[in-house]
Amino acid sequence: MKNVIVNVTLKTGVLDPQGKAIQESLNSLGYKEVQQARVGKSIELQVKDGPNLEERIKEMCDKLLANPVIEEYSFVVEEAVQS
Amino acid sequence: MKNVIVNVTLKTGVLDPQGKAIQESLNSLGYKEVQQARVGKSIELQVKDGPNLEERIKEMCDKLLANPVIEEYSFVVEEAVQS
Amino acid sequence: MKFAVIVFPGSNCDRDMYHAAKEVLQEEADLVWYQSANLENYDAILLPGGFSYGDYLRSGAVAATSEIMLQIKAEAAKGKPVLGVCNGFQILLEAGLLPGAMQRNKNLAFMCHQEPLVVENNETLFTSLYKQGEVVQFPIAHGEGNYFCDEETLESLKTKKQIVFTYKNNPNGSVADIAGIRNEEGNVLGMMPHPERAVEALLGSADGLKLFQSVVKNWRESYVANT
Amino acid sequence: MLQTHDIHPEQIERDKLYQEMGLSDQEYDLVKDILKRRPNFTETGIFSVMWSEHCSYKTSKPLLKKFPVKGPHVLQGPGEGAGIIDIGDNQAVVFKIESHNHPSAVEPYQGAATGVGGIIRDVFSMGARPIALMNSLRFGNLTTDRVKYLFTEVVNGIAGYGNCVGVPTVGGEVQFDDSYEGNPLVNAMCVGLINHDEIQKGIAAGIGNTVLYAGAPTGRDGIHGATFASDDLGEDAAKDRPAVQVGDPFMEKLLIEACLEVIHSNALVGMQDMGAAGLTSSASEMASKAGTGMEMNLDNVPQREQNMNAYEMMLSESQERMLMVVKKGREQEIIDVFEKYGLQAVAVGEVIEEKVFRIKQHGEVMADIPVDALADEAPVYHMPSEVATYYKEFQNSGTPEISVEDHADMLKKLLQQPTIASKEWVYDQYDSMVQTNTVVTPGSDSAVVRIKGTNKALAITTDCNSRYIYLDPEAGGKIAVAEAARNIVCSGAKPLGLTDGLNFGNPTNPQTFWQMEKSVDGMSEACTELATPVISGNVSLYNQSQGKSIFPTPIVGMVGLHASLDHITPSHFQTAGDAIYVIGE
Ligand SMILES: Nc1ncnc2c1ncn2[C@@H]1O[C@H](COP(=O)(O)OP(=O)(O)O)[C@@H](O)[C@H]1O
Repeated sequence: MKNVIVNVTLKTGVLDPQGKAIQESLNSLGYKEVQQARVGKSIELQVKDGPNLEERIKEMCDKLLANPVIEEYSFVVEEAVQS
Repeated sequence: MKNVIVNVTLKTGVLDPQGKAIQESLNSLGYKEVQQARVGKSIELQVKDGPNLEERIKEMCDKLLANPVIEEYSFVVEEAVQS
Repeated sequence: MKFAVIVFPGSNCDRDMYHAAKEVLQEEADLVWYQSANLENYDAILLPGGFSYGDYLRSGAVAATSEIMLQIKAEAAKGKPVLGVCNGFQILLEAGLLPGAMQRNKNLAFMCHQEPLVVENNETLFTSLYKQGEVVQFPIAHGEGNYFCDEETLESLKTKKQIVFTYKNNPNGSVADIAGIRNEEGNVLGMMPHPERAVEALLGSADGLKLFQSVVKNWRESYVANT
Repeated sequence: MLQTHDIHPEQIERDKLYQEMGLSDQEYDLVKDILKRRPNFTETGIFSVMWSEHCSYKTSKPLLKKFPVKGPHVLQGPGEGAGIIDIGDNQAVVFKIESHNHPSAVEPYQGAATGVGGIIRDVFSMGARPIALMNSLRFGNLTTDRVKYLFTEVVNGIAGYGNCVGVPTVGGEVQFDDSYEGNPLVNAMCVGLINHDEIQKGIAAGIGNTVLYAGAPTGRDGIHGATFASDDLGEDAAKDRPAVQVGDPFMEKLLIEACLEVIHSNALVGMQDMGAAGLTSSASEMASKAGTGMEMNLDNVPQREQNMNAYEMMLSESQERMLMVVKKGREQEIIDVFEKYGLQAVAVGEVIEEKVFRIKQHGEVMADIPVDALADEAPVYHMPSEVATYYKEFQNSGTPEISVEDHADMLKKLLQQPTIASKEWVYDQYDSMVQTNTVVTPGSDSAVVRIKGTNKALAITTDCNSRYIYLDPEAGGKIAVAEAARNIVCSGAKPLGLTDGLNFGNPTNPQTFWQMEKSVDGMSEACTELATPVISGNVSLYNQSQGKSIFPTPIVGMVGLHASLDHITPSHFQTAGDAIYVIGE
């Protein structure tokens, strides 16, 4: 079993209203040192091991997990810890 | 300048309807190897360097970025790449 | 004329769309469950609003990957009118039938009220009964109606006259005040405001009626022309 | 937190562990009398939730008896998921209000969202299609970050859930007052429409019939929420919860459609949602109402988490779950409908003749309790009542003289009060128009929703001025009902009946109980006078924080009928030049 962590972020240049709101809230809470905030998604998948794992993850991202018009993604594959 | 990446995830045991929908959708797209999906947020902050940086980030998470009732968080601090 | 109203898990304006087509417009219409569909026998396809698959991940994203989209693409390629409203528009974007993407409203809140729209292009099969530049009242009801596309796409939307409706007082931050766009061929329209909620004066506006009537009129004319 | 079921019955008695679950010494003794033995851990948990105020109404029952509940048009009074009133043409209107105050204080978004989900389930479990939602909210003054956060997130939660399930939120009310600072009130009301022949009841009839579980799997959500809801909101409330209930409106939407499809099958015998106290209350109530028993095998219950024990499963408050009783041999017809919507429906038990509620897990009997003991034999308390000190003082002080120097300025100040100011910020976030029936949208005194295929419409309002009720509970109670009726009448409709949401402080305080008693007296009198019976309601007690009680807040949710669409009147001015009249004193 593998743990895959997919990180989906907005492309540079795409406005991030949520990030902006967070930055402003942090500033108004007194954390003036925060210059920018951008919000992304992290999707953690538990995946049964198999051939072409990385390729298949890439497909999943292209087909569903990220929208190429506004988002880009990266992922890491880890050995799943048995629980 | 530092780059801080905050990862906010749901506590174990807390229902994640979004993750469930993603898992089912991946399964029905043919990616049957996906056993579970959990969705979290990643918030990338650009922060001016200063004293007690880590402590202040922790405060920001407790106060705003994560909801302690249902979420937990972790973060990493990186040197910001000048762009 | 026979309309198919596509019902995805989580669609919630399906009955409203059906009511508009069937009871108000008095045309034939069916609610078509996304799994059991054969769309060949319909003259037009309506993708209603709602929260297909809970709008989880991204609004419209999961529905856009469902098998019925292949049929919808095939029927659209034949030139059949396809109208996506609200979540239906989001699905069309996610499925690549229309260019661009949706983001959360700029104030990050869901909003529901009547909005004045400008008919930017009345030379479409959906708007031919409106006057060019006419201002109409349609309800909006969305949290993610902030239309985004890059500059290049926007230029092309403009030159190809694909922008069909704009907001008079842009409520959500959409690029170029865009409220509704069509595809290059002109038979696929996606819009965030709800024409099916604006077909009876009792409910505040009947300005949406002409949209449906345009579709019927144009279909009749081309149908008559073809047979 | 007690978790393990290995704790022995002797130890529960010796260490008084039942107290931690909310049972008093007397109640524990009563349980022993009923069982003729000591209850085990799971059974103690079951009794404690079923005998909590939330499920048993043990302190409010004597008061609720005062409400007039009958009327020529009442098809179903209090007792089922929701009440029902006939509106002619074989149609009826179904409605109820419900509170979700304490969960909303801890996790405002999910608390409010699951409150909406719960009240919608109450309505569609009767077989009705939910057609409108209302909400009645109370917060502290908007001066602290915490209150602003609660207010914002509660509204978000209501919007997030209601918008997604596709039931329009057509109105409500918001009041801000310091008394709600630590203990906000979140009451949601749902109105549904039904044909007479579609009315379902939550009964487990027919020995041998199958008990089906449908919807979301069970997790360790909100365990002990029902007793939690009946306790003071302590400082450490946030730590109190093993896992907060999270709502899944998408699942609920699918459940609505599936349930409204299965009611057309005569294989279905009874249906009830799993609300507070989850499996425990739904199963035992269904059996108790039918005069039967029920045996359930927990191994068959869909589970979201591993190694859940019987106590956890019986008390779980996971959302979006339904329990059904189906004719033996015809389970598959029902299961197929749920499968069409991608939902799980599985057989988990059987209706039995012996009137016991028997729970098995891993081949062992984990609970064996006489059914009626849980539902009908719950203790009832007649609390002592004492006229509130502040009230006596008010009565003895003369009427104060009020003088206003600058009326225009005073008017401006009043209009700036958040309680009086426009609530557009709130209701703009609600989809108030989905289902295309909303004739009068939020912003008027009553919302109006037409009934397709007829010339009729329903008027809906929620009202309660808790300040009046605090000052004089009896007069205030009358005023609340009268205001609701006026709002209905002003829209052009005739009041049909009401649902009440009784939100009060600690009932063991005699002065608080007096407030409850008097306001119920006032409401009852007004209901009788106006011929608007109470057909459903909800009680939420122990609304206080740090020893300070909320204002008494018995909310009235009223529904009226427009006989014609021709005379629907919104409350705003229509055209410049129209004459303005004042009617009344
Ligand atoms: N929580 C709410 N949800 C939906 N609508 C609301 C809510 N609160 C207020 N409204 C709407 O705003 C209008 C004014 O609210 P409010 O000032 O509280 O009521 P009232 O006029 O009864 O004093 C009403 O039409 C009501 O329906």
